[in-house]
Amino acid sequence: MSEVVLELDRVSIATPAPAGGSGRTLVHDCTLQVHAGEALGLVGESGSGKTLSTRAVAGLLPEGFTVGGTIRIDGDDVSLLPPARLREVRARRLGMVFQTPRAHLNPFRTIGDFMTEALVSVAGERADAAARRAIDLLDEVGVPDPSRRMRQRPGDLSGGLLQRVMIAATLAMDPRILLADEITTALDVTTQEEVMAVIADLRRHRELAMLFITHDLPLAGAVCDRVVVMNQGRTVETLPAGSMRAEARDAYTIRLLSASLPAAEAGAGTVASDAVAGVLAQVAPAPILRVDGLRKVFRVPAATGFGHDEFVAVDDVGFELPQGGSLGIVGESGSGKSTTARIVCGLETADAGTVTVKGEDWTRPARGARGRRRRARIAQMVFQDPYQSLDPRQTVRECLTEAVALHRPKASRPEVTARVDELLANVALDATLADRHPRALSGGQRQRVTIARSLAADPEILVLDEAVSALDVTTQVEVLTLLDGIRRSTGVALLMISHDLNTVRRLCDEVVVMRSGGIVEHGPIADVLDRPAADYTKMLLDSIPREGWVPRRRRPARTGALPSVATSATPVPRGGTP
Amino acid sequence: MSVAQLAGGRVAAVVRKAATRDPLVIAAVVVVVGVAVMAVFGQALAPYDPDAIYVGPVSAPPSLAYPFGTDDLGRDILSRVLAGTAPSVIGPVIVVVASSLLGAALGITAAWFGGAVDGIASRVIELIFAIPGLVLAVLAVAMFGKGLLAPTLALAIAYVPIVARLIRAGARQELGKPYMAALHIQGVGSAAICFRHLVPALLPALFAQTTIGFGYAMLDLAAISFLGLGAQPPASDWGVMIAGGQPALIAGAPEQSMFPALFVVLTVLAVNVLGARVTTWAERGER
Amino acid sequence: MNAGVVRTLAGKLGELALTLFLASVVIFSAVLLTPGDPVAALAGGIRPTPELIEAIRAQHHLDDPVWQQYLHWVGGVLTGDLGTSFVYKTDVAALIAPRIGVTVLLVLYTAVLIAIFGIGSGVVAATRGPRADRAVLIGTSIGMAMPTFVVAILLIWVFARVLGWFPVYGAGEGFLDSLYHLTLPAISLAVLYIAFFSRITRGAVVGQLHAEHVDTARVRGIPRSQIFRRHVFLNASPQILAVSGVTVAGLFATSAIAEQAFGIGGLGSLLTEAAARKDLPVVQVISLLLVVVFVVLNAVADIAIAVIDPDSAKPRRNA
Amino acid sequence: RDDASPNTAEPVDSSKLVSSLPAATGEVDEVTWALVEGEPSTLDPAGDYSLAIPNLCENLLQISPDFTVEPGVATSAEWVDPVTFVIDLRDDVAFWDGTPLTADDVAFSLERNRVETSAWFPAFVLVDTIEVTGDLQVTVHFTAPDSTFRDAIAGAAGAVLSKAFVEQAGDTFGTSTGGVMCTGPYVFDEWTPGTEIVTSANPDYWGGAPLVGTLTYTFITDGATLANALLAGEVDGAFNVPPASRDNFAGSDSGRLVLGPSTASYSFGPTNSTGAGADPKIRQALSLAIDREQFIATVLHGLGEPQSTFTPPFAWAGMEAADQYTAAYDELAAPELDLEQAKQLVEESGVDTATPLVVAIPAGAKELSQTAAIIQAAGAQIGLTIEIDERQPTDFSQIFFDPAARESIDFVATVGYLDAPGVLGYAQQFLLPAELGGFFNWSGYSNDEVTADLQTARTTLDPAASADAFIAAQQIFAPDQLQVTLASAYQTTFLQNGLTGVTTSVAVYSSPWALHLGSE
Ligand SMILES: Nc1ncnc2c1ncn2[C@@H]1O[C@H](COP(=O)(O)OP(=O)(O)OP(=O)(O)O)[C@@H](O)[C@H]1O
Ligand SMILES: Nc1ncnc2c1ncn2[C@@H]1O[C@H](COP(=O)(O)OP(=O)(O)OP(=O)(O)O)[C@@H](O)[C@H]1O
Ligand SMILES: [Mg+2]
Ligand SMILES: [Mg+2]
Repeated sequence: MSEVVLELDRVSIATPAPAGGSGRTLVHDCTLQVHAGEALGLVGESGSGKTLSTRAVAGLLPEGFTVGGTIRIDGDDVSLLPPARLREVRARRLGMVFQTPRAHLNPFRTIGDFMTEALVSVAGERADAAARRAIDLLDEVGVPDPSRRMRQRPGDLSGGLLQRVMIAATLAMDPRILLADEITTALDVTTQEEVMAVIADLRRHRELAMLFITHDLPLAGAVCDRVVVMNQGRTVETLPAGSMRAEARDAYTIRLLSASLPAAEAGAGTVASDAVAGVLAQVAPAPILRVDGLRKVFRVPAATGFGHDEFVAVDDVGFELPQGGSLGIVGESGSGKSTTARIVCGLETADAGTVTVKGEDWTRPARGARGRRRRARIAQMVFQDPYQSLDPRQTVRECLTEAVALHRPKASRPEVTARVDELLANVALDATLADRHPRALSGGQRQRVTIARSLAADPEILVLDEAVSALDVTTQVEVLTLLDGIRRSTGVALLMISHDLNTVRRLCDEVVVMRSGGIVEHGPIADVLDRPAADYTKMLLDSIPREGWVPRRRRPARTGALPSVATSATPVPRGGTP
Repeated sequence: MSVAQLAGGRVAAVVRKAATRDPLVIAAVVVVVGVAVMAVFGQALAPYDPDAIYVGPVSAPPSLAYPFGTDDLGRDILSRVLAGTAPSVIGPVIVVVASSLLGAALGITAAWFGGAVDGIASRVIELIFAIPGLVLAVLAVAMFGKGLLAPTLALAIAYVPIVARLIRAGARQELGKPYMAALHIQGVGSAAICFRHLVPALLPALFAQTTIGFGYAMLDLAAISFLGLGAQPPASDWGVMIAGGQPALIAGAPEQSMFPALFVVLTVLAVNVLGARVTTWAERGER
Repeated sequence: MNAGVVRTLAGKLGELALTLFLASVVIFSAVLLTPGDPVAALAGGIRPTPELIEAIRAQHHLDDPVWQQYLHWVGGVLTGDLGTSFVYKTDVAALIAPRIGVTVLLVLYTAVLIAIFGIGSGVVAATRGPRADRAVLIGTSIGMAMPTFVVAILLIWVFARVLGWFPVYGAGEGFLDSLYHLTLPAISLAVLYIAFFSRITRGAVVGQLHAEHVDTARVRGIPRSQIFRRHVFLNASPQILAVSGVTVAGLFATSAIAEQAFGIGGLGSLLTEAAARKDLPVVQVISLLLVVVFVVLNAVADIAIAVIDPDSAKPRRNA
Repeated sequence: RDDASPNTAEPVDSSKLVSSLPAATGEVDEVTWALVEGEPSTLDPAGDYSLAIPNLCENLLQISPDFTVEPGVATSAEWVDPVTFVIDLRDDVAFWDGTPLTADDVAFSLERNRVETSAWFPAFVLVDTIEVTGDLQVTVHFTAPDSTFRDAIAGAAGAVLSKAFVEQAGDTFGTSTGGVMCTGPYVFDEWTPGTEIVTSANPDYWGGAPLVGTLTYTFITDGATLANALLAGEVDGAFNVPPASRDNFAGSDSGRLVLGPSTASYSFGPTNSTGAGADPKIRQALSLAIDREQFIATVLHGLGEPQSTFTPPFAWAGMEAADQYTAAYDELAAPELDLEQAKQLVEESGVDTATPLVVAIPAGAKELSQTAAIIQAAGAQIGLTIEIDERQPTDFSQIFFDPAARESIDFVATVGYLDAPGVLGYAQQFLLPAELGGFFNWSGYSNDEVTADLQTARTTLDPAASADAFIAAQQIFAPDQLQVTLASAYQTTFLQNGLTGVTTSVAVYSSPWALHLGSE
């Protein structure tokens, strides 16, 4: 076997010790080796210690954290190196790329400054030479028009581009190994594919080793040579990527593998289809929700600095949601999915088009609390971030009591309590959690609370805006299963928004594919996902990592009229060409 | 549960929590409570009539009979400091209570309605903000003459934008959170959203700002009295006493200025410490 | 110049003009709201005869409609005719002009002290470990509770009675002598703000020290001092700048306290004196001047922030 | 803290008072003088009082430090018959701009003060006409003899201005932009409002050029600041320095505190013809309730002495009939402390003690604010509630000419002084009916005998006879305490070591006090 560029040997990490005590050990035993030119995947569910271990390698642990065991970079034991030398070793041999490139780039400095900083101050290159090299590197990772980008600041670039800039910058010092911590989690599938393709190219050309951290097993399987599984601060197993399903021995690994949603297995989706078919057979075809020619235009400050530009977020969108049915809206980030959902729920007013619910015109938001309450009994919404969706000052019980009392003003106190308990049971939440505040709950538990709250009104439509995207895979599956169960038992219609096709496939009968505000394709889920008509849908599907998946560069990076930061986690509206 | 109860309950809980963990907070609470007691019972606690002259020798140093000494008219400084607590504290209290209420109302209104309302409210806020508090107070004195009333009201107005900006920003942020949209979708009434969710969310920030504002108001009002524009001698206002003790200070009898000054500093310090801690605890609680 | 800065600049100019206009209306209306007849003040000190009253009313346009009086006043201010002092009976401009210099010098001196010691101690607190942090925290807590005038009289006491290193009266003559004379006043003004800036700086720097982009710089092996300069301090500076405009403008008002305590004939002491003597024309002009200073300094600070942080100029999406 | 108490209030031996310091012999480039009274609103001698004015604008006669009247710009100013007064001028006097002083200028200056709105009008009430009777002679014709006129023109009523300049300057005369044009030993150079007034030696002064090259006045009203400035040597001297800093001054290594005789006195008097203040019994009661020794010790730190009536003894110190006045003064009842009698007087007066009495004081004067506190405490001891109304200088001066401003107050407390010799100044203003010159007779005091005697005293040119008339009146009015006189205050002067030559008595208000200033 070729030489080892990075080795972690029984590494443990502990929090700072309080006076007289010892710190909490967060990582117990992390052992792994990355060979030259190899891509090693590090997988495991959230909180298993992947990030901490990587940060220990890069010397980025928070102050006071202690590291046990041995870390070797290119054979050098980092604990034995003098600080100056260690900094040098890290700077020259490691490249690190982070999950959120926007947060990891100084927003006040230009891309050029970022690219050349290390070249000048660590490698001692002259400024003009460094700038030329930076341009070459940007070009290499496929950043179009690199010399112009050099003068721009991170705020002017999309997330996908920024991630490339990050990668390009790490290449400046010609490192031996790339540490990549969830570098595509915040990107949508198509962008993820782009970035992964760039990395694959680089690794081929430069013989770059990579430690690739992710909780997305299919992705790890597709891009890595070997995969290390981590559980509760320990590395439990190392598997060859290609055959991990077959060779997995550890119970945890097996659970992890089965929890992920295998996309490629056609027919495995639509868990609900049988039941729904049954329901559908009985109901009249009259749709409960009907959306027609919806259009929404936002005014955004013009790029020139003066006046405003119009930005069309939703353009002529129309669909129907049958009673008890389920419709998914998919599309890349910024395609107008959320805006559509918000209009349906009356959080935004459409500029044109109609929203009809049970024959009633809902295009305008309801006036007054009573009107809103009446609509609330028909349509409810669940948001992406469960923590932000709950008032942090209310306990679970207070929150649910408020919701129940609102819709049953005449109910006595015991009746309300009984209903709250029923709701808790509906979402399979332990009653002991009811007196906790949201901060004391896990993400999955929080999302259950928000679902329970939305059920308090006994709605007929449930709008789910990326309701599971923020959760880790295992939890995602739990919540989706829960939603499916609720749908069966209550007959509520689901309008499900997601950029993740697998989620939609799991729950929906029909799907709408959106791009740049408009509808690209529309039809029954099986038709659209298995026999896509539109190129865009095909591309979306191809971008989903699966076994044997090879990321490809499909299109030039977006520099045109599309919103340039559409892929950021928190979209900053911007119109026109930057 | 009313907002006041809610606020009171929360603040009390947070203070309790803070005090048990932090001796500094206990000290601050002791000072604040002490000052409050002095403000209410100061006159009664005073060993001598605070305004009576020649109760002791003139400009005497501290002694058992006159723990803080006497001033240039033979008045007992301790008695005057005690009696001066109420006038020295009431002004700042009025300033912060009035500015907090007005500022919060303005900030919430601006954030809640947005659009033109926000535009107008923001203009008003910017306008008042552009006139420094001291200048507004001095202007008020020039208009209505000396005394504490005009500067107190002027400062109350001058402090409004500080609160309003803070609350407006906080309210906008809070209103932007999905849980507000969730409440809306639920059909919760506007008043309920505002008073049961929005206001409680803003209370810690408001409380912190109130304590900071109290300190600044106290310093500003004392400064106005020091400049001779506020409370007038022979009032036993702390600022007046500090100013009045200056000649004695230069003559080598610092107690006439220094004891009231000490009380100003201690009060502000204690309130600031409390405010800072409550903010920290509230922030930690939120996370 | 980038678009953000241009937009900030244009927006600021508009806001500036509007705020100044509104402020001038507010300040002007002070005369109208003041109880009592301005004639009495204008006649000040002599028994006014009916003819005199008539003359005064005519001379000061007191019989014109209010809006005309306002236009007259604003027009005067814009053309350098600042009105006549009730007390001194001279041109307000003549009263103000010789005093501006010393106040500006005092404020600048104070600002420099604040910048050096406030920002300096904030950086120390943020970067030199928990002990330094604790020490600075205690210092700033006390500093934040120290009224300017208490510091002033303490300094006078110490330097007049004990040390005698610095003068405790007057503004001196010539630049160096003025600096020497203004040292104690500047210190007394600065203490409160040093504490304030120390806190702000510490918060901003700590916030940036843990920012993720600083981690990036660290992995890349950028030297510490360079990281601090180019990534931590630079990024913390908008927060510091944001309070700088307000502070420096506020110093022009609070300088009154130091000027009074140290017997300096500056703008602030003129303002208090004029207020005490109900010399409204003087108070109005100085108030307006301070508002102008405030608005301009704040705009400058905002523009500086926009240069450093182009995003600050962009409205944020709030839903 | 030093062991020696910082609060010395030891009485001063009044025979050690100094009227002036020995004349200087050496030149000094620059002297900075602090004006405690603050910045003048004008340098026009008819407009405001300021200690800067006497060095700039001379009066016709000079008042020497011992308060005797001497020739000055006028070589002689004498009565030639009972209603004719002739003023002869020196022939070597010139204004700063070089134009010689003429009788025209003098007549103009006198006429300028002879208008009803002038503060100096009372001096001219008996004047019939003012006539230029020669290049250097002015003759004043009277409707009746006036025993006070000669002394009056030694004060600011006799200030000499340049006619041409005043007429040309118009409204701006006396202001910082207009300036003044006089004949005094110092020339007005520049007035930076709020900062300083700069004057310089008049090389052509008829009495010889002063030794100080530039005399600059700064304005420091705050007692503590003034003490700092003087002790730190930032300012070379000041009059009326705060008694509160007596010890600091006494202990100074760099300068000295000089005490001189003065006509200044602390007093308070009624402002209305109705209400408790107008009741002599209440005034007597308050007088009996205030301990003068304690007052002098606390407020004046020992730098003053008790005074029995409002006319201060130094007012007549330089007059011919001084002995007569002194004898009569000594016979007056000295103020005493008697709370029992005071309470009884309050009871007798029958006033409603529930209504508070308001005493007005000017804002910012520490001594008067202490005085008010003492009056308040005295009132409390005899069952009277007294409130203090601090008024701004402009509002306060309003009290003296606007009845409306007096309405809400019962007493006004002031420090008064007479800037020129003469005993009638206060008596006329407090006791005569308003139309006869009783400008400050707000309580409506009216006693025909007193009126007649005072009129006689004024219109009798024979000093002894005039004194007799005044003394007769004084015996009647003194017990009524039209002003409750609390104490007379010494003239206080602080001067840096090395400097000398200034006047240190109350004569500074009307004589060129810096004429002999210079180094020792
Ligand atoms: N600064 C910290 N202080 C205390 N605990 C921490 C800190 N950082 C991480 N932890 C804890 O250490 C554990 C491992 O965290 P780590 O971030 O390495 O997980 P991860 O595997 O990267 O998870 P994810 O997939 O969510 O990124 C978690 O339980 C986390 O709560
Ligand atoms: N209030 C607003 N003001 C301006 N632009 C907006 C506003 N709301 C949304 N947009 C823009 O409209 C476009 C569509 O936004 P929307 O949130 O509907 O996208 P999405 O499909 O939900 O994307 P994601 O998957 O990132 O949530 C985006 O480019 C967004 O920046
Ligand atoms: Mg992680
Ligand atoms: Mg969305």
